[in-house]
Amino acid sequence: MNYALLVLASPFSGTGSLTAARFAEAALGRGHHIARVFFLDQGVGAGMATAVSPQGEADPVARWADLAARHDLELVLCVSSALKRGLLDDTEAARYEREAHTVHPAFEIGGLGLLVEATAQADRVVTFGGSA
Amino acid sequence: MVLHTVNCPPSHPALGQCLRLLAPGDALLLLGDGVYAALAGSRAAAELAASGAALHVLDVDARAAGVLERLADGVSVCDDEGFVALTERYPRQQAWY
Amino acid sequence: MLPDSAFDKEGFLRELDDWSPAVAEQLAAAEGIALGAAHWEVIELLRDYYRQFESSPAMRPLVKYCALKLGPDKGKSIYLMSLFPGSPAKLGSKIAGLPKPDNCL
Amino acid sequence: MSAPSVLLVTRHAPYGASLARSALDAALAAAAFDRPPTLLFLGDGVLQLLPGQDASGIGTRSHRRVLDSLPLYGIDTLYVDSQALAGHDLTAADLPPGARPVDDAAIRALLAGHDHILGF
Repeated sequence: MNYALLVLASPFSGTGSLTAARFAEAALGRGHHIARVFFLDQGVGAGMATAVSPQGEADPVARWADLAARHDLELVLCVSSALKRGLLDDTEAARYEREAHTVHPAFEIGGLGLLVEATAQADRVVTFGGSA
Repeated sequence: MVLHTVNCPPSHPALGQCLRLLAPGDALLLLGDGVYAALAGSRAAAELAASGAALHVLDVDARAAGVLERLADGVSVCDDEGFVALTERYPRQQAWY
Repeated sequence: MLPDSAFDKEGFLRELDDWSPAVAEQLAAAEGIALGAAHWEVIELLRDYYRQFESSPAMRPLVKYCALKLGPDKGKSIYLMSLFPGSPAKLGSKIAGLPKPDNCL
Repeated sequence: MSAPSVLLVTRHAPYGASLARSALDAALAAAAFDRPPTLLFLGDGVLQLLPGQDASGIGTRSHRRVLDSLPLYGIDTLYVDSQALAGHDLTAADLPPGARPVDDAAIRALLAGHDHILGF
């Protein structure tokens, strides 16, 4: 089946983001396709290239990036959620005249239309929230 | 048929909302802090049992919380593959958190 | 006339409070548009929309709002395209001094 | 194959967290792409509908004002958790024109009756 995942949970609090990453891996392992993983609200932290996790603990950013590299997964950060949290790629950094590029290259920044499109194409949509 | 995932502690109002909106034939998967609702003898576990829904906890979260050894009867333990299998069986999911 | 520094790289106003009809002329000129009465009607409408809904419209609600306020002849995307070519909601909002869209749509 | 139906559930008060805003942005985006979702305001989500909001003092948009633009996006009906309304002593008179209070049975039918659910 074709899955779309919506990740609202912060990777820096609670388990939601890592649960979503493990879910994605397990779904692929069962032969499913993942159309897109869309990160929205606090979820966009998953793409923060400058986050440093304590040694010996899970690194959610690396976990997602590794998953994307191995399975050619499309990981999209909602642009408005990303911008206000300081997540900028080259394009947005130029657009808003900021120095820092803080988005991990495994992720792209995109509009909510990409969530709409993935939802329209998917057989299954699974939302991963965190504690708000 | 709806798969309800609960990712908040039992005192959170979302659990009550989930319980009142469970339909016969729905399933419930406890994740994150949601796993405490599966503690044997707890009020939440009693309410879950009374709901008649198929009850599941995610293994890693239940183990992390120390709930795995004190699991209420009738709650089954599932791994990530089991979570995916639930989404195969239940075509839509409502996330409570 | 506002100095170049009042606009960002994409030509949007940095401070929305700087907007005035004269600034709208300046913004429009930078886009190669000479504002006529028909343009002003839509600019005022966009500013009304923003006052009423505290958000900038996407194309579809803009067309509907035009139909509602200006009548069915003007509530058409082809009409708005003729005034603000390309992307009327975005371009019109820019000239009307509404917040820069975050490209979410 | 026709497009799947989407139910968007929004359960949080408008200003305490960004989730209500994110949910609304998602609804507006879907509608702007001609796929208007069904909206369900559940639990504290019904507080998003309170009239008389003025968020200028906290430096943000008034959520209710943005909600009022939904009909222009083609979303005319807002389903509202009647039990939550009663819990906050709100009545239909407080709600926007398209609001339709629904009981638990109707909410269950909404949950089961859509192809996908986006849970905010």
